[in-house]
Amino acid sequence: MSVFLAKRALALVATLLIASLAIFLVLEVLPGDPALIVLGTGAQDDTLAALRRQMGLDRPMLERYLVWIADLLRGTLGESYTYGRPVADLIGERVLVSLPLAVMAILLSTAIALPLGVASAARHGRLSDTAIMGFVQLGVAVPNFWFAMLLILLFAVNLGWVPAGGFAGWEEGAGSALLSLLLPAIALALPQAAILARVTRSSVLEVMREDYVRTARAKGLTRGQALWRHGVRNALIPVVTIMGLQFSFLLAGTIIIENVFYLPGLGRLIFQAIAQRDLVVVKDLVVLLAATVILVNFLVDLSYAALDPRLRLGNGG
Amino acid sequence: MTQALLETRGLGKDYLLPRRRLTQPRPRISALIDVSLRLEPGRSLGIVGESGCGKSTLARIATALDSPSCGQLLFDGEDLFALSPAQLRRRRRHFQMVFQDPYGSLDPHHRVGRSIAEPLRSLESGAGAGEIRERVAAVLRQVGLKPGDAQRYPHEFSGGQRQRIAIARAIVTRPALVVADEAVSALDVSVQAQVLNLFLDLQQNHGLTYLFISHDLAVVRYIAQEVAVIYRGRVVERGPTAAVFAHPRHPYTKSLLEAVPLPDPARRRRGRKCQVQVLDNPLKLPKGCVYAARCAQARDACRSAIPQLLEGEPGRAVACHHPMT
Amino acid sequence: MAARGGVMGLIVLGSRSRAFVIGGAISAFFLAIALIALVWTPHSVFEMAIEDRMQGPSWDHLLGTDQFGRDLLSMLMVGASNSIGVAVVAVGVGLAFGLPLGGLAAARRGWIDELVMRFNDFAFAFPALLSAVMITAVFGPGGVNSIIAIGIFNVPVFARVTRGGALVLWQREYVLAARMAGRGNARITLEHILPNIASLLIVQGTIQFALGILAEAGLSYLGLGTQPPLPSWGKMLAEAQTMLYLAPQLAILPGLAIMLTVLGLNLLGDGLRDLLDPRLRQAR
Amino acid sequence: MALLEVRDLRIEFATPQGPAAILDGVDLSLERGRSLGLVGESGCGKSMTALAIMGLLSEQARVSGTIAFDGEDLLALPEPALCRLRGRRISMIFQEPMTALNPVKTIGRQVAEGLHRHLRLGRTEAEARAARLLDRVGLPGQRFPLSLYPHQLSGGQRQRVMIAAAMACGPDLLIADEPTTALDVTLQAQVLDLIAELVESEGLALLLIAHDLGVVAEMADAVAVMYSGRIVEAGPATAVFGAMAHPYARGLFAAMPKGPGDGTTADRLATIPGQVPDPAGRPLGCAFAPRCSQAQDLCAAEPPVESLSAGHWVRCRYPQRGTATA
Repeated sequence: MSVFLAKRALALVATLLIASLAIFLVLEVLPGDPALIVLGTGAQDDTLAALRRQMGLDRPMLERYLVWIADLLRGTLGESYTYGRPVADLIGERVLVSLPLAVMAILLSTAIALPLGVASAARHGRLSDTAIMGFVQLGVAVPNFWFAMLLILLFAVNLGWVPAGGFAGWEEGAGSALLSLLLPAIALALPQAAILARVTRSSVLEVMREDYVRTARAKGLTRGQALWRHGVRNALIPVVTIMGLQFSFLLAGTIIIENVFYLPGLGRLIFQAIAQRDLVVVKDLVVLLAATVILVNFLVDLSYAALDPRLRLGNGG
Repeated sequence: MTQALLETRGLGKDYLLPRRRLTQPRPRISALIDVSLRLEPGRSLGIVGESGCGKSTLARIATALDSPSCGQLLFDGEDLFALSPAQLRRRRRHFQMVFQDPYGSLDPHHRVGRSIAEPLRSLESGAGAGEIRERVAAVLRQVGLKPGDAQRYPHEFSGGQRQRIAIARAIVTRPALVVADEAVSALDVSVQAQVLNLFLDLQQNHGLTYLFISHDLAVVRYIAQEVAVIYRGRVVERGPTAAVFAHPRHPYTKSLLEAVPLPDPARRRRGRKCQVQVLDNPLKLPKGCVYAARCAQARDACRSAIPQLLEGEPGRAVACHHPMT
Repeated sequence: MAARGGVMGLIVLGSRSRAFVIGGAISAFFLAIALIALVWTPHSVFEMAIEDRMQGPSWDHLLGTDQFGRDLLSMLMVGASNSIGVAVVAVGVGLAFGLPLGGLAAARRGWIDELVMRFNDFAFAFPALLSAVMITAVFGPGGVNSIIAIGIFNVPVFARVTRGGALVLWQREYVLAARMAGRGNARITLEHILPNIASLLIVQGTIQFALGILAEAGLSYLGLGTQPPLPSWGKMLAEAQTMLYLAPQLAILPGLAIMLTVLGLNLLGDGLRDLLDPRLRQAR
Repeated sequence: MALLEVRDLRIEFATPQGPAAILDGVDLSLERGRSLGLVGESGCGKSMTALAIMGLLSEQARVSGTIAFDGEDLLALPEPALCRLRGRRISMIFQEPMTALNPVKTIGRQVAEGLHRHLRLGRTEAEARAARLLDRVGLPGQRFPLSLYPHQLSGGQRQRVMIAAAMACGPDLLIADEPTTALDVTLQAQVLDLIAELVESEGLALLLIAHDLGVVAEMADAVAVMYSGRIVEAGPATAVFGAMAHPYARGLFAAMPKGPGDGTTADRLATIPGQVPDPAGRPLGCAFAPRCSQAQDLCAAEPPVESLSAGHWVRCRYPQRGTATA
């Protein structure tokens, strides 16, 4: 266990470093003069010089990178040029929208996908299996922002049950806040659920063909018992892998979905920062999102050890 | 003594395993320890032992697919691992290999003719297209297939036929030595008999030399004039097959032979005491004899000193402090 | 089998899989439309006619017009060639870099393998949208940039699939036999590994193709992809959203086009997987 | 009455070439406390026979005939009743000890599973029994605690765990499908000894399926030789091995390498020409006729069952006499 953990932890640190370096290179080195990008070519020389000083561009590159990393570790991020506020404050506000949205979407997609996938595998080849898989095929193919628009069209425009977009804030009460996050969460969750259901089904089918399931049946377990007691836990391993991968898609999805619903979350912040060429915000936000994805995948790796004793205990005699 | 076609001198192979704990060094597992064998031209040497004893590692080293950690491999008096890669490649046509799995040893996307011709094309650069075709046809006939079979794909053949094709590929460069690693283990008895007969025919007609590796003692006894018994990477006994099988001198050889079930209902298993499983720690070689932990005859000396492989009678050797007589 | 009988063999075999037939037909349909759009559309997509805006279907405009009076059918056709073009190039980029990386990692193992795998981990942290965000932040939005962003995302996917498939094959005895025949790593990869993982790559290719179309639509929707006045499906949806109360019908067709194309490609991939799966095409 | 009585068991699968009869009328009978060895080469249908008795064939299989276990026709029993029988009165062990155990469950739980299911034992009691069972199969508790996972054991040890799990509820019939094929020869001997000892001390009936005539000869009271979906010869082990009558059984025996086959003495192994027919295209009459050196025109008709001595019969028109030799 300790070796497995140490290896993964080392890989985690390495990946984080490479990712931050890549972001730094793309956003600070590749453009040549980031200040020029922020202000545009029409800017005056003294304004440019002032901004360069403020962004620390007059110092050597390596120093800038190290200072940035050190600041990130301390939690003090840069200052937004357009908002004139610390990026940390901006993120702090926006995460209150994006995080609940992501959590709702994950819970929703898992709650839909796992039972659907297992049920479909248990009824392999029958009509209900085919029907479920048909829905899944559609779900995988639907672009989430179009699905979001259809939801708006139906529930906001035609039925008027929920607002078409916007977010009143948590101060207005958790109920209305959650309500305005409901459609976005559904729009995010559906394609994810479809993919997850598909993986669950094929994973369960695969496990059901294993010898040890036949052994369980030979001990007198019914099909259902063999499936639940011996199939599901083994089948979960690939499912958890996909859930980890999906997390990065989920983050990407929030960028689009928050724009569809005009939600003041991180996704919308990054989008606006690009439109305003606010490189400081973009840099900090991208590194934060990438780090989250890397961290989640690290946790997924750890969860294998919980699911699979072969990783936890190493080989015996 | 005639010049040996294949000779190993003090061959050893260690593998490093992934570490278990951060503070420990990577565990080392010895697949082969001090293996010295010789094989004269036109003869067959059988290697027997249980799975994991190192016999497949020996096959890979004997065919220079893998390099040893120490020791020498002499082919026709020449140390193969002292050669440059290009020189080694030129020697390859003289020794070839037949693998275990008749379904895995042929590329499913290549026609049989192409698979058989691969060593020819690669190792005998002088051979033209016409010559290659003729030699593939000839070698197919030698293994009991039709020249037209060269145009077909592996999946069109049965397991036994595929093994014939694998043999054809191994002999197409007219090698002196063929290494067969469990070459008949995956076959049913009746098919296995056909393939074993083919091995014998080819040896008679072409003077082939075999290094025949198998877990099946009956097969080795049938095909090999000489045999070496390997236990946990060490040769514990070697000698002429008939003599070793008739009068095993190492307790391990004896227990192997006794374990083989025979088609004779008179040998019923009744009232035999069920043995407690003996554990070998694969990572920790014992200080003394490798077999001491499982040996009924083991005494103190066996646990402290490693028995050397000593030649008692000519051609027979046993590594045991208390060999059986 | 399929891999050897070429296209004709595949078609004959294909009749055994319903998913393959349906998916192939849908994919072929959209591909044909994309190709036609390269040379001909009913109307020019740049031609605006305010007096004709938001019309229903007519003989002149089979699918009606948008809020600027542009012909919807023509825009959808150009959108198809745009989407498919981006996805093809992105898959190409992924294959061009991912295949050699994965093949090398499997053939050499050791530190090269470790390096490729670390690179993969790192690249997975940047889904197409995030890398597109970075690229557009620096270079500005545009079609080429979105291709690069989606392509970068495809590299680790193909590297992983290639490596995984190749690692299994390197353990096969026919590869050992090729080494016995004195073949080097490069030759073995070309002659024995690649033909045997081709089916894996084809299946993954159709999946990435579909994902590419979805990603391109998303980027265009955000305004980070294809730039106006060139129409694209994502862009059309973004414009339709502003008119959702007035003309909801504008939001239907581009979305359907995306969904059908992706559905077709996914079905095609599933069908191919069934047909090429060695467990299902038992030789005897 | 025999404990197990199989009559005219047929199993068909639909294939693109039409229905293929994997089993084409199999008859078996096994008394309480006796052992029967079912021997044949791969694809002859011996494993299918075992799975049919267990009721674990895939849903696509069409099964007919009768499988009477203790007087009850298993083929007529509903699934819940079969579940109560499996693991309780009929147990089975499989060929691959590496895959037949669940890698994410401890060996203790896997041995105790049947005790929970059938005997409704509580956790502590079931664990105590599991420990005793493991001790019984040669895995003493000090070195093999219940908390081990299968990957921490060797192949032979895993097969012992499988046997312990199969013995858990004290079954009447143990079906062992190639239980030692995946094991080395010394381990094979140990596991066979273990099975033989358990069969004797518990008085259970053993249906042993093997491809190795040697294993069957050393383990079974009675032998049945299968070829292409049918039993071609059966009888007491001593009678069958003493005077094999079916040309296929003789061919199988002769093909076993038994002595040195020195190239110089040209002591070639006898072989059976040709290949096993595909179940979908099996010839009419005797399925072995196309490969049989004794075959004559009449073999194209259904071969008669001929009784040779007490309990020893052969399905052949021209049975061989005398002892079989290589």
